Amino acid sequence: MDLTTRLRAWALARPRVLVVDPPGSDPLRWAVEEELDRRGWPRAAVPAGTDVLLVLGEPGPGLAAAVDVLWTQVPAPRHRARLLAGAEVAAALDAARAALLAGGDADRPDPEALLGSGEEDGDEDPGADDGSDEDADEPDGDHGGMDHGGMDHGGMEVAGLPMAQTGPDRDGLELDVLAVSLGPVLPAWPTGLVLRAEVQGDVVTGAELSWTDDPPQAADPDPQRLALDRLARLLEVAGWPAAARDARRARDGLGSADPDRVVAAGALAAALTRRVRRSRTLAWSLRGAGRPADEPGEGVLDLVRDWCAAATGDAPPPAGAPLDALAGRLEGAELGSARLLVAARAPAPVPVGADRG
Amino acid sequence: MGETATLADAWGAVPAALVVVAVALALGWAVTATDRAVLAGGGPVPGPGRDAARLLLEQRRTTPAPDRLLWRLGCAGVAVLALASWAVVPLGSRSLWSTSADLVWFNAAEAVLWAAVWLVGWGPNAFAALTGGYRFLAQGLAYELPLMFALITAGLAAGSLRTTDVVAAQAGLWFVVTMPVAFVVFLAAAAAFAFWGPFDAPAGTDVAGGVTSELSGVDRLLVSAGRAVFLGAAAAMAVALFLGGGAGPWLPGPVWQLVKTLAVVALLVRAGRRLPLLRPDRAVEVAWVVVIPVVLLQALVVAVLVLAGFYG
Amino acid sequence: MSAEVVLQVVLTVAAGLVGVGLFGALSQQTVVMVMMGLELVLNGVLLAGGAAWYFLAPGLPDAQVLVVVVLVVMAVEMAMGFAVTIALYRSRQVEMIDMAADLRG
Amino acid sequence: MLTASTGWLLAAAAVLGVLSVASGVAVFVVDSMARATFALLGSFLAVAAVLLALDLAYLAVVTALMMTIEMAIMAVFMIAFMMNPAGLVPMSMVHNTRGSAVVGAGAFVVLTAGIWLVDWPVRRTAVPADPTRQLGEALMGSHMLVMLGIGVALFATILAGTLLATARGRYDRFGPDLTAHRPADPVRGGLAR
Repeated sequence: MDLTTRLRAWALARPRVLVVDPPGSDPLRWAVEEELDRRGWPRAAVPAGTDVLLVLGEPGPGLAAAVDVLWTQVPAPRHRARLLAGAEVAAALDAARAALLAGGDADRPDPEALLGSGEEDGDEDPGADDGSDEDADEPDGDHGGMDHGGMDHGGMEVAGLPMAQTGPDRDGLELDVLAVSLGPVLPAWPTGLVLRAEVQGDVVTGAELSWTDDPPQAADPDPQRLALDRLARLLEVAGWPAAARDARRARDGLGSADPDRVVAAGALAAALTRRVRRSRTLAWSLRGAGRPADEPGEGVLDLVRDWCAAATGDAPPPAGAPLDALAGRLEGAELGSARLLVAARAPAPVPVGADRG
Repeated sequence: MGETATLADAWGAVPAALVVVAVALALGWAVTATDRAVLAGGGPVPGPGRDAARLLLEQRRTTPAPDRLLWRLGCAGVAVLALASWAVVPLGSRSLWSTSADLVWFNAAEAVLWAAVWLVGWGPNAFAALTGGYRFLAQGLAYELPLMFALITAGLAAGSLRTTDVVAAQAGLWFVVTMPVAFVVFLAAAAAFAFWGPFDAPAGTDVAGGVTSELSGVDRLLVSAGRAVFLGAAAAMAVALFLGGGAGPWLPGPVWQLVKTLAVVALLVRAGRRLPLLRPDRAVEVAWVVVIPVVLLQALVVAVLVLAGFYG
Repeated sequence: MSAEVVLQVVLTVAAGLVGVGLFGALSQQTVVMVMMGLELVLNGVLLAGGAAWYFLAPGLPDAQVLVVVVLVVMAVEMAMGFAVTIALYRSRQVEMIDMAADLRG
Repeated sequence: MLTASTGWLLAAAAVLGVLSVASGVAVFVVDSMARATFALLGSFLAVAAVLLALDLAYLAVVTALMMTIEMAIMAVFMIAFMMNPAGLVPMSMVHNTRGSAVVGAGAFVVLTAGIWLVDWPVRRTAVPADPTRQLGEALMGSHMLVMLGIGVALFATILAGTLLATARGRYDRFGPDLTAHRPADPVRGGLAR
């Protein structure tokens, strides 16, 4: 074993893992996350920061196509692995690391060829990115009012990407409207959920939510663990990683076979929810998020409290909102608020197209 | 001050610069390690050194139609400027380089860092990164003035903008005693400029990593190392400006300075990680409407004390 | 003699900046680009002011004060330029000088 | 007779000067607003470096500081008004190029001729030990009037700029009778007003 190999082994000893969990694979993901936390392997948030792409269970065709595109955005050295329900998590992770050390995957396409040039970029599955590149869909607003004289770039394309068009906005300035699609794999969001949005700067002006695939027939996991998991994701989107870590730990502990650990996890969940409920900073920071100024209705902060109640087993988890109603709430929200609201609402998977009315 | 010879004069420019860079990297490593240990909460801590090695092995990826020149410039700029801010941070009783406007130099390095981070967000031509860039601009604009006034307050009491003079002026009393507000504001604003902890919105989870979302390989290494080195520089600067530098009984100056700097790092990381993200659309208004007047009042108090001859 | 050459070189650079800036300010259509041209002219003045202080009268603060004034002029010009651009843009979606010509008298 | 320090200064001024003029030219040559903005910033930073070489540390870093902030804000304006995130669009937005070039070149020639023909005086005083202190004492003492003028001008700029740029006055925010409890802002700030 020469020095380079050893150095490589040392550097890649704790690879960053991007976990893709199709709807219905929550318990499997919890097992993976518990193992990752135990080993101190970081969880990747975006394909750019990923070493191992781990796909859980059986993704539907829509999500599978999205994962293929995601895979092209992962820098080498990299490895892509599948993990089916019932498989040994620790062994799978060890195998993934070994494959990564052995040089990663052979089919290593040049990202320049896949991403950098030309026409096929615009034809990528529009739902298939991580929020990292622009959707190829033309925004359907008319460009009638736009007169830029010599530099009219309406309908122009640069490198296969459409230019943004202008549209009216809340400040009375005709700012550019950009059509983006967020999902189906976004950190701390339900995987498989796609938000097609029109944005001006970071304000969402048009939103449409959909699922990539029909939902599977899945058994319902323990509601308290589910609530802790949703709370962990919500806290992560809210930018409180330390609290999210505690929520994950409590979730993992509750699923343990060791009764002492279960008791400790219950205490941790109680302490965590008390801390979250009492945090003035969180309340101040989230106040008004996801709720229009003069309208009643549950804002993100109320939902955080609902999840806290569910996480200690005192209440059932809040019901997921219908996608259309949720999408309507996103319009006019700042991107961060929109992300928080969807994470807090945790919409349940529904058959594709069933929610469109 | 008679003995304001710089490290560059004392040891030669190249060795002095190498020492300062080594100190900067070591402290940046310490900041990252502390941060991760606090975040891991007793679990295993992924080592920053291992991360750096892995990122060096990693391919640099690209995105459709990036502004590659500005992107790379931004990534390199973050690291270079973080190191540049170390040029005026005193090690012992000397800094690598000394001008008659050290405090403004530190502030200017931050301002240029601001532009570099914006470029990191702009360059990849991607939505999440650009949103992070917007957020960082708003944030930087709001915290720039509090930071400047906090720095100036220390300079005001010392009657000099030279960091070594500020350290020397605290022989009798540490400045933190008379300017606690400036001390806290300085650290908070520095955290905001390093988009770290509760000020992490430009690279937040809600925008999928924001400015860092498209970075891989060397680029990611440069930006994350730049952030850590800058936080370390801010901690060392806080010690020099408010905590008396290397002053202290029994131990030699450099040891005291190291101890204090590590204490500030630990304090900053623990306090910062206790808090959730301060969402910029709410925090920025507070910065403009509350923090700036409060820091100005702090400067006024110090100015009155100077006139009264309090600082000698 | 020697210092004089340095002064002349620096001043020539300043003249170059003024020339380029004038070209830009006169040739560009966009308000923001015109402002960039003006900024370049002022950049040249800034440099000339600094050189004048160092090479001609370092004992007097006047040249330094001049540089400060130039900096402030730049800031004011930029702030007002942006404000006018927003106002124009809001009222008629125009950010080009030619299109704002009907503002004349 | 070129002394060592003068030679060093000459080299620095020449290199940085070429850099600043080249960046200045690039502003009007590159085909992207973002690059134009940062080319201009490059020009400012090069000039700031020359000022640093001329012992004007304070003015140099203040130039870098102010201009960087200005350019970053300018970048946002450009994206908001004329570009979109997709970036690099070839563009040409010039009019009257020839006339402008003649004026620009003419100004340069006239100025340069003056610079090289004038018999510059030789300085009699030495560079002070602390130029920053010299400037500060002048602004707070003999040149106080300048300081006052700057202050008033900046204050007027803040007011005028805000007035021009904002679309909503207090009647929009608090209703026609100014009786609204809370302003009707699209985003509520952090002070819960």
